[in-house]
Amino acid sequence: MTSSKKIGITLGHTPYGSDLAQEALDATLAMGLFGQDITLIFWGDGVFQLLKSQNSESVHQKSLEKQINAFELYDIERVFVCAQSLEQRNISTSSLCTDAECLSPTEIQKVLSTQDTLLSF
Amino acid sequence: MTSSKKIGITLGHTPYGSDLAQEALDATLAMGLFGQDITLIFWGDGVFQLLKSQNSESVHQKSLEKQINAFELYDIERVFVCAQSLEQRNISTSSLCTDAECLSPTEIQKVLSTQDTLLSF
Amino acid sequence: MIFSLLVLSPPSSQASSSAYQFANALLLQKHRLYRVFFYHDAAYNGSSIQCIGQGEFDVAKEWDKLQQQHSFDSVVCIAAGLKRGIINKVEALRYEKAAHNLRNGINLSGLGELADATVKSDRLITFGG
Amino acid sequence: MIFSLLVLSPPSSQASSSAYQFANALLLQKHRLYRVFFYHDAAYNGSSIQCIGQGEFDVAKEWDKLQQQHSFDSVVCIAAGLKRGIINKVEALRYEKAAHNLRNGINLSGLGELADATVKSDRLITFGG
Amino acid sequence: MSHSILHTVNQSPFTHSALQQCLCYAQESDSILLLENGVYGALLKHSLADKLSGKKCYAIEADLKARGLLGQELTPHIELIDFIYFVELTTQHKLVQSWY
Amino acid sequence: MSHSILHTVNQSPFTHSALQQCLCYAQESDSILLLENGVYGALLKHSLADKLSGKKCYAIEADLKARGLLGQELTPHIELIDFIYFVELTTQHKLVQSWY
Repeated sequence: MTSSKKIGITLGHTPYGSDLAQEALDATLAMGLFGQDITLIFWGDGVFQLLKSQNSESVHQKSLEKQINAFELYDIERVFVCAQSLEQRNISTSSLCTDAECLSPTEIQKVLSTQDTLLSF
Repeated sequence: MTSSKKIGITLGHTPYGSDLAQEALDATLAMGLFGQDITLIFWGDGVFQLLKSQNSESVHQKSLEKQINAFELYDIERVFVCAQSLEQRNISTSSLCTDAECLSPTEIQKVLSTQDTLLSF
Repeated sequence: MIFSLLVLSPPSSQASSSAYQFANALLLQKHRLYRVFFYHDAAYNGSSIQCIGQGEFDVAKEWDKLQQQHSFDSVVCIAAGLKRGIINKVEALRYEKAAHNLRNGINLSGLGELADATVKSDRLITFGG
Repeated sequence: MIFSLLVLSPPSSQASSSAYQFANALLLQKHRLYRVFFYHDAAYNGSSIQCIGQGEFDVAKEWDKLQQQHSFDSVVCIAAGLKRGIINKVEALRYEKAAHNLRNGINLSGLGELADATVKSDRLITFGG
Repeated sequence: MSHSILHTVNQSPFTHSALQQCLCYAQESDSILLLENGVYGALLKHSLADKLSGKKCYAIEADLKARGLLGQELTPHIELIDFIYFVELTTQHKLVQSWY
Repeated sequence: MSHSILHTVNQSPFTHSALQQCLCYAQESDSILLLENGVYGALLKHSLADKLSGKKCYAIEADLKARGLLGQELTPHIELIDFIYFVELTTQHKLVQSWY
C-alpha cells in the first residue's frame, strides 16, 4: 500500500493574497521528498500560481517560482493546468512559467479518478 | 465634530462561517453605547444575518438574534437592507427577524453619501 | 477505516469546528483516527492560552477530550506554527522568545508527518476556508 | 488629516501587510495616525512570539519601528484577543494561563477605543479579507 | 460509487465560485455535500440549482438550522444529513475534494 | 469629488463577488481601487471590464508586479498607483468602503 499510493494535490487559490499557496507548495515538495507518486492540478484561481514574471519582492513575500522550479528535482513530473480556467482568466499558455500540460475539465476528471487520495489546497 | 458624526456600518458577510459577523455586531453595539449616530446597511451575504429562526446552538455558536434585538436599546434605529440582495438570494422580507427598511441599490447610494464615515464589515 | 485530517482554518472559521465534529463522528463509528495535521492558519488551534467565555464552545478543549479518549496523533506544522507564534519550550529557547503556548498533547513537527499520514490513511479529509 | 485604521486580517493575509504600508505612506505624507485597531483575526498581529525567518518580512517588527518613530496608539481588541490567545500579563493571571504574549507597545482594550477612533479621525480605513 | 468523488463545498454560492467550480469538475457519479456557508446553496433557483439537482446532493442539517434555512423553500433533492452520515459518505467514495 | 466614495476591492473577481457588488453600489462620481488579489480584475474583459472602465479606476502597481500581471493585456483606463497615492485618494474622497 505505502509505496504505490497515488496522491493528487489540487491547487485552487491565488498566490499572494494569503500564504496558503506558498504553504501548499511547501507541502507538495515535502510529499515529493517522501517519495510519493504525485500529480498536481492547478485550477480555478490556482492557475495564477503558474504565471511567469512574478516579482513578489514588491509585496515583501517569497516567490512561488523557486518552488515551482523545484518540481523536477523532487521528481514531480505530472503537472496539469485547467485549460478552461486559463481561458476564463484571459491567460495564454505562453504566459506560464512551467510547461504544465493543459487539460479540459473532462480530462481533469479522468486524472482525478485515477488517484488514491486528494489533498485540496 | 464629535457629537454629530454620522457613522455608516456596512455588513456584507454571512453569519456563522466565521465570527466576523458576530464581531461586527459587537462593534456596532459598542458604537451605539458610545452615543454615535449610526446607520446600518445589510447587503450582499450580510442580509443572511437578518433571517429569522436562526438556531445557532446546533453549530455551537452564539446567536446573532440577541444583538439584532438589542439595536433599539442602543438607539440604533436606522437599519437598512438591500432589496436586490434579498431578491438574488430568494429571501422574502417576511423571513427577516427585524423590520429593517428595504432599499434599492440607488437608495442605498444616497444613504451612504450622507454618512461622515464608513466601517466595512 | 483509517482517517487523517488536514485542517487549514483558524478557530474563528467554522471549518475548524467542522473538523472536530467530523473526528468525533468517525470515532463514534469505530473508525480509526491516525493523525490531525494543523496547517496554515489552523496552527492557531494549537494555542494553550485561548480564553473562551463560560458556556461558549471551546474547540481546543473538545479536541483535548477527544484525544484523551482515543489517543490519536495531533500535530501543528512547525513552520506554520513558528511564524504564527504557536511554539513550544524548545523553540521558544531557540528563538529567544519569552513565552511558549503550544497545548499539551500536540506535537510541533514537520510536513513529513502530513506525507506519512496521507500514505498511512485510507482517507485524508481537508478542512479549509 | 487624522487617520485611524481598522485591521481585520491575520498576518497570513496580505491585507495585514497592506494596512502597514498604508500607515507608513500616510505618515510619510505628514498626516497623523491616531490609532490602529486590530480586531477579528487581526488580533494575531499582536503576538510577541512569532518567529519570522531571516530575510523574511516581519510585519509585527515593522509596526514596532513605525510606532517608535511616530508614537500612534496601537490596540488589540480585548475580546478578540482573549479568545484567540493574544493576552497580556493581567489577563493571563485572571484566566490562569501559564503564558502571555502581547507585544510591547500594544494595548489590550475594548471596542470603545474603536468608537473613539472613529469619532476623532477624519478618515477610518478598514483592511479586511 | 467506490470510484467516485465526494465534493464538499463550504462557501456561499452567492459570493464565492466554489460550488460553480465543483460542478465544473464533478462527474455524473460524484456526490456533493454542502456544509457551513455552503448550505446557502440550498436557496438556489434556476441554472446552478438544476445542475445541483442532477447530482446526488447532501447538506448538513445543523448548518441549515443554524442559519434559519429550514423554513425556507429549498432546492429539491437535497438530502439533509448529520456528521455520522458525512463520515459514511467519505467511506463510500474513494476520494474527497474540498472546495473552499 | 469630496462627496464621493473610494471603493477598495481586494478579492479576485474570478472567484469572489466583491468587485461585482462594489459596482452595484458605486455611483458615477465614485472611484475604485484594486489591491492585493483585487488586481486580477485588470485581466477582465467584456461586461465587468466595461463597467470598470466607466468609473475612475486605480490599481496598486506593486500588487500587479508581484502577480506577474504587468506583461499581460490589461483592462484599459486603469491607473497604476503606489500607497502614497492610495493615501491621497482617501483624502480626496469623503468616504472609503472596503470590499473583501
